[in-house]
Amino acid sequence: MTRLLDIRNASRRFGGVLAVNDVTAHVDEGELVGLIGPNGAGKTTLFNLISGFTPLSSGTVAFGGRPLAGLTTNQVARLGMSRTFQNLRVFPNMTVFDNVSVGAVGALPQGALGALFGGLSESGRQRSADISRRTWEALEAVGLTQVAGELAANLPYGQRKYLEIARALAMKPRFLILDEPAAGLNDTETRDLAAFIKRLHGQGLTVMLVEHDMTLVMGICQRILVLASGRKIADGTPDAIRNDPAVLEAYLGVDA
Amino acid sequence: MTAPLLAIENLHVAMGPQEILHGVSLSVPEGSIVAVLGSNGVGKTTLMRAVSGIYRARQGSIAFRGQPIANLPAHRIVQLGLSQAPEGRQIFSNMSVRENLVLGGGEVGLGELDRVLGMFPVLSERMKQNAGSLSGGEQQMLCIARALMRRPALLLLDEPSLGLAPKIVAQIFDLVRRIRSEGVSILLVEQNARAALRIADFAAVMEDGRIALSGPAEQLRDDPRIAEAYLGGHTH
Amino acid sequence: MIDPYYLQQLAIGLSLGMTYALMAIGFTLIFGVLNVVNFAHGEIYTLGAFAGLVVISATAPPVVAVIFAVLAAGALAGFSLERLAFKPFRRFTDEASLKSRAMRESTLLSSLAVSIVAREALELLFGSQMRSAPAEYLINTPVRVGPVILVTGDFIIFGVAAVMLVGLQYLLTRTRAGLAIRAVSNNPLGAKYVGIDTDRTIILTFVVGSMMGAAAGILMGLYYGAVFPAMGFVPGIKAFVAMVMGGLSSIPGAVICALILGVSESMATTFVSSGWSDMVAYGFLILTLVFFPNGLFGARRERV
Amino acid sequence: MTAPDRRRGWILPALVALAVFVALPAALAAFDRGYFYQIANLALIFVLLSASMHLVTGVAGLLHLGHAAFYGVGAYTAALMTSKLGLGFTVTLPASGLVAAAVAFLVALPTMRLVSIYFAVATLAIGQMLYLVMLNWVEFTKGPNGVIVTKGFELFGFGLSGRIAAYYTVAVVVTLCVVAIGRLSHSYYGNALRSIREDDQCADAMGVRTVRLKMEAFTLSAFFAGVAGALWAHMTGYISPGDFKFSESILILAMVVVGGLGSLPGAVIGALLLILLPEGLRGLGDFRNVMVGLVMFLSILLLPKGLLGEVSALGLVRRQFGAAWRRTAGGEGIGWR
Amino acid sequence: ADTVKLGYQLPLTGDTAQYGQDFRKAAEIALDEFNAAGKPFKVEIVFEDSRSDAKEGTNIARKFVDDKAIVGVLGDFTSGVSMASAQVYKEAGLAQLSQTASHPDYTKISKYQFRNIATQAQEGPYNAQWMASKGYKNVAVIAEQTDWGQSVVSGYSEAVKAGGGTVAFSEFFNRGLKDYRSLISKIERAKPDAIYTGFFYEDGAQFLKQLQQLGVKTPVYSTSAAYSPKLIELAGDAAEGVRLTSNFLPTDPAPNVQHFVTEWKKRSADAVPGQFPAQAYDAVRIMLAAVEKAQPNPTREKVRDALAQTTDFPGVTGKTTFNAEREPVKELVKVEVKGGAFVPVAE
Ligand SMILES: Nc1ncnc2c1ncn2[C@@H]1O[C@H](COP(=O)(O)OP(=O)(O)OP(=O)(O)O)[C@@H](O)[C@H]1O
Ligand SMILES: Nc1ncnc2c1ncn2[C@@H]1O[C@H](COP(=O)(O)OP(=O)(O)OP(=O)(O)O)[C@@H](O)[C@H]1O
Ligand SMILES: [Mg+2]
Ligand SMILES: [Mg+2]
Repeated sequence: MTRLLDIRNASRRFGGVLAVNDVTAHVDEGELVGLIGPNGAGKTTLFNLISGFTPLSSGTVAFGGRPLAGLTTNQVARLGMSRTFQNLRVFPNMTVFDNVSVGAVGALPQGALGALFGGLSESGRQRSADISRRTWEALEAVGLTQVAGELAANLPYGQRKYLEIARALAMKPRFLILDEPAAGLNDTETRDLAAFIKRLHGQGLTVMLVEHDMTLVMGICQRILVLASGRKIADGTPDAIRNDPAVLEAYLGVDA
Repeated sequence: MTAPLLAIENLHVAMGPQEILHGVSLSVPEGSIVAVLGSNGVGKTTLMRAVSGIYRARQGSIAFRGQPIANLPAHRIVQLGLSQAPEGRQIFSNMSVRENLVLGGGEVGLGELDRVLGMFPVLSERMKQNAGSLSGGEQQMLCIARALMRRPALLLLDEPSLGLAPKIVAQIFDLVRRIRSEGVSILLVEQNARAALRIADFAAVMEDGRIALSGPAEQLRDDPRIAEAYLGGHTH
Repeated sequence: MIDPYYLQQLAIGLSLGMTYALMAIGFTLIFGVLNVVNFAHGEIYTLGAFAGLVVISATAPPVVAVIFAVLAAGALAGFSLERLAFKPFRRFTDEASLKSRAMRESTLLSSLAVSIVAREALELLFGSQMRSAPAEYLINTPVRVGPVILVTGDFIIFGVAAVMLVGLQYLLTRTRAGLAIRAVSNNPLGAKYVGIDTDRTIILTFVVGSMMGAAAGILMGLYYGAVFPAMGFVPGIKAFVAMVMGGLSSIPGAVICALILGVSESMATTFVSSGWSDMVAYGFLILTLVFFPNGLFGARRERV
Repeated sequence: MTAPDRRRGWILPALVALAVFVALPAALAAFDRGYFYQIANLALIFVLLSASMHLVTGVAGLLHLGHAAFYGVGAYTAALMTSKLGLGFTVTLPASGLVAAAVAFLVALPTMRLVSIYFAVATLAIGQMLYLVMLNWVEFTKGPNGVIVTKGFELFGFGLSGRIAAYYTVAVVVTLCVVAIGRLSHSYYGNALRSIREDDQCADAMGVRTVRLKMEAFTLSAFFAGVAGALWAHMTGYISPGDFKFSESILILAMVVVGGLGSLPGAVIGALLLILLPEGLRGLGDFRNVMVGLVMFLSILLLPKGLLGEVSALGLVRRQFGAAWRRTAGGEGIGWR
Repeated sequence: ADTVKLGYQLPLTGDTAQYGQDFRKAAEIALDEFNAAGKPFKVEIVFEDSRSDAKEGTNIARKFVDDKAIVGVLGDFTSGVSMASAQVYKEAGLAQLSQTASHPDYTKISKYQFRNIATQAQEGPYNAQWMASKGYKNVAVIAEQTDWGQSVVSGYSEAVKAGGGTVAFSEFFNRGLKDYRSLISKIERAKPDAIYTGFFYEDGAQFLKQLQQLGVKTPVYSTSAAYSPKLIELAGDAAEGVRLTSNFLPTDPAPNVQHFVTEWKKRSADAVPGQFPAQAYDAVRIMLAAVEKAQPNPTREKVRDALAQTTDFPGVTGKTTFNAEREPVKELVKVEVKGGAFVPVAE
């Protein structure tokens, strides 16, 4: 298996807080990895480091063998890494279709000239058609085709979650990062989501997710990383993690 | 028990042309925990906002301690002793944790500060930090803490466990019980139906802007319909 | 020993900067709460000057009375402005509106429209020519301080600006009302949940900010001895620039940047030419923003 | 799409084209009033200005407070090329756009990382600085003396001096530009710009090159403003810095907002309204500007999303201008072309 | 025809409305007199508001051109708008007489452009000579950054140099500048014998007041554009000693001047008219005279020709003659502010 994401000694400091402290971890191609840890452990910060939102204080992150230092967020994204956000960030005043198409056009940029004269050339038409096809495919994957024409602001919460995922999928990423995808969903909905993520993974997508819902994490992840106070305290299979005393102490609580 | 602390009768709420609540009736007896369950988008948050006076009722009444509050402005309702830890947290991200708590105290002041910090020790370490830089879970705690600063008679919690670590979720539910034991009644909206039903005295299930089912919590816990729809299918 | 000429130019620059600062203070206060550009602040300033002038020419009262009249006019103007141009747009609570850019910018245009109407009305009422107050009210008697010459107004403006600044800082950080203002500016919905009367807080902010604007107007009117309907335009732009350069939310930052603008203008006149002086001021602004994209004293963008 | 659909999709564009190129000129010719031609041309020029600002302010959501300066750069380019080099409209028209775009590109390099109000103030400063250059660089721009533009409209040396010819020149240029702006804003490219407006950080995470797109939008809008400047210069025959001051930027901004931020048809309507209204109200004498202010106020009060808001405008464009996509997927979905 | 129409484009609203409003008042005085004089025809003036905006100015110009009854046009106020409108009048062949347009190229646009303001080609040398006669050899000159200001500086500087003097300091400021103190300190550093200034009364008042604040005693000279009672009203005693040229003296006992001053006072709460209203008054009367000369059937071309023949027109600003370039030749007088009033000086 090839190593897709390689994090070495990554640290990030905010003023006095060491949000991520000397973390070394990796994700292999085709894995489904969970990242858990107490609130404030630095999970979101680690995602931000990986996806180029926040610069590293020290250490390195490499994606597909390529160091990410100095790359902007969108460059990282175009390498094939897409993400969702902990607090939902859809584009509220755009339609569902247009929301998702942003993911597609991010991966297959249409320039100003393409927009102006694309209709005149075969390749320009092809590109538009590709973007459109990707958009529809992503919408179909999450089952939002029926509401493609709605404003995103008018969608209920649950559909917005899927919309965010669809937007990320429209990029056809190699690596998908989900920050708390099940937050705010009830058990039934969470179960559907788990099945959905598993299906994506089954189609060959590498996934890393942060989640506090243990049934979901334990149920679908092949491997789990645990952060606490910025440090990695465990890395192993769900069974190993479930019984790791350090994890029990820091995160799961004794009665979990 | 006499008249309930909070009584909602036939509440209708609309956003623009679209009606979201179509006649909700619900009451919270003094000293109890009432849980409201329901899938996404059925109108739970809308109900909570209507109670807090953020949204206007189109029709129906809301009474708090027998006093109608449906047409009071939001700040008056808070002053009557009805606090909410809202969905989306709505903390003051550019202000310090301390200032957030001070604001929560309002005219009541800082009398509750020590007790609240006792419940959330993490916060006392971050008093000077900007609330916006807290992690998601820390923000959630701040949000609840802020609502408690006024020592409300009725606390409205909109998905308090959202985004919290399992250990903290357990703590939060413990805390909810403890808050109740200190004489605060609680109206709780929760996705974590199992945990909610465990601590609640009464529960109601919302479907599409209406109350579909309601009754004592233990009764609903055993209701197969609930198990099917919200507890992931397998009864415990 | 420094050439007194340069000291004089520096002093002039600082005094010019002070005049911008005077306006920037009220402007920043209002902007901070609503996060919209209030195009009508310049008209409040003008209105303050005219109110003072009308009172002076009607009854020639003592200065204190003039100040009270101006403050009252400013308060009234701020109140009406808020009701007319801002309040109506808070009636939309559905999410699509709350998050729509068009809705957010609508107050920009409504305040612009109100400012157009106000300015044109002032013009119809008073004509567009420049007016001056009687000499005994003017505050431009020369004062020699060492090698430089200033006027009494410079000291008065400095004093008033300092009082405003300190007073506002006190209000915003130490009082409940000030805390409420900051809370509303940070998160209006959150403010409702903690029992803040947001409507009243916003009005209060407008009233206080506009009183400061109106006071600035009459002070500047008496300082330059010139009151006319378009007088708010240039200081309005400069105050806006100073506010943004300072980082929007920081009133002391706006004051410091106003001083920087004033000094850079006077230095540009000294070393280049008067015609190009604004060029230097704007160049400074761009340079500042290139290195400090959130202004000199601005908060960083919120975390993702 | 089925055949009848496609046919219906052409009705509105055809009507608009008919109005601009047949009905209006016919009406103008029937009245034979130079005044009407003047107003029509002026309105068209401001339609272009407003549409070009729509690209930056409406679609990409960047408050632009210095647009008039690029209009001025275009006008000065045309005027100086005519008066100093003796070149004609055929050359000056594209040159004006290109020079304005080049200037915009240069000033955009350091400033396009800025967001929200910081961006707005940077554009204000840029606009003011360009204005000061026009005013104070007397040796080159003739400063406040302005420039007399000795040549009117022409095409490869053929004069287009009659009223109808001049009208058609302006109408053709403006229509082409507005169609181009329409293609830019109603395409996947436009969606990428819109995503910057909605949430630039999130757009960035989707692989959208936000800074570059902002530069492009800014530069392109300056190009179209420059073209509008050339039209104005050749139309009036004399330009001076006063034509391009801050208040013009605000006027253009007001057009975009009154019409509806994010809506191209709205920007067009806004421009027409704010050019025609003050002329129409001349009868009110000294009160007319108060009335203009009041109308602006009422329109935004009653229609805070603009006369033709983005959502309805996008629906309209999608239905009528062929860039439609099917609501229900099922088969092969169609997207922006 | 029994009614002849004239057009007058001028700023009645906006930042320069104070000038346009004065022009309209002056024009109405002239028109009322004319129509009351029992002529066989009446004249009507159509006033249109240009806001000092070139867009509106050209719109108005087209409108006037369309109105076939209009045989002559007055205005605009600023040169920019006058120049832009002139392109329209040139094409249509309609005579345009501006009371203030001072752009050097204005009358070069076509044979239809006339103006009734002393040009700086005349005023500059006149003042340079006056100052030289006082022994001021080393002078400073400042002017507003407008086309007019440009002509002030060039007209004057050339004359100074030709007369053997030196211009120690020369700079432009942006119109409406409020704070001149930096500029004043800078001028003083050049140690000129006197300062020549090109400004209107608003800027002038600010400049003079701040000159006084900084304790500067250098003599100040200015042009007729600053000649307005409002200069003294606004600047107070800071205006004392300022010397400037003019061609209108409200104190002039000549009956036509006194008649105008009385009429003006009647219509403006006893205020005394300044240079600009007087120029507007004369411009309208010159135009009316041309219309009368073009009777019985005045056409645009006839009115233009009649205007071009204007010789020694006896106006309140002295006699006006249009030369071949349609430029006025005016008689200038020297004035000094003394005891809060403009007093003619004979030197
Ligand atoms: N921009 C910032 N400035 C200051 N402190 C920050 C900043 N961003 C994060 N932190 C701090 O870093 C720590 C880690 O935050 P992070 O959001 O990564 O936690 P998390 O593991 O995602 O928690 P949660 O599960 O609650 O979302 C927190 O204590 C937070 O307060
Ligand atoms: N401000 C608003 N504007 C428009 N529609 C709204 C608004 N608030 C809520 N809605 C709509 O009302 C319905 C109910 O929303 P509400 O937030 O009350 O649901 P909820 O039960 O709290 O869901 P969740 O579990 O996702 O929090 C949803 O369809 C939502 O889209
Ligand atoms: Mg997190
Ligand atoms: Mg909810």
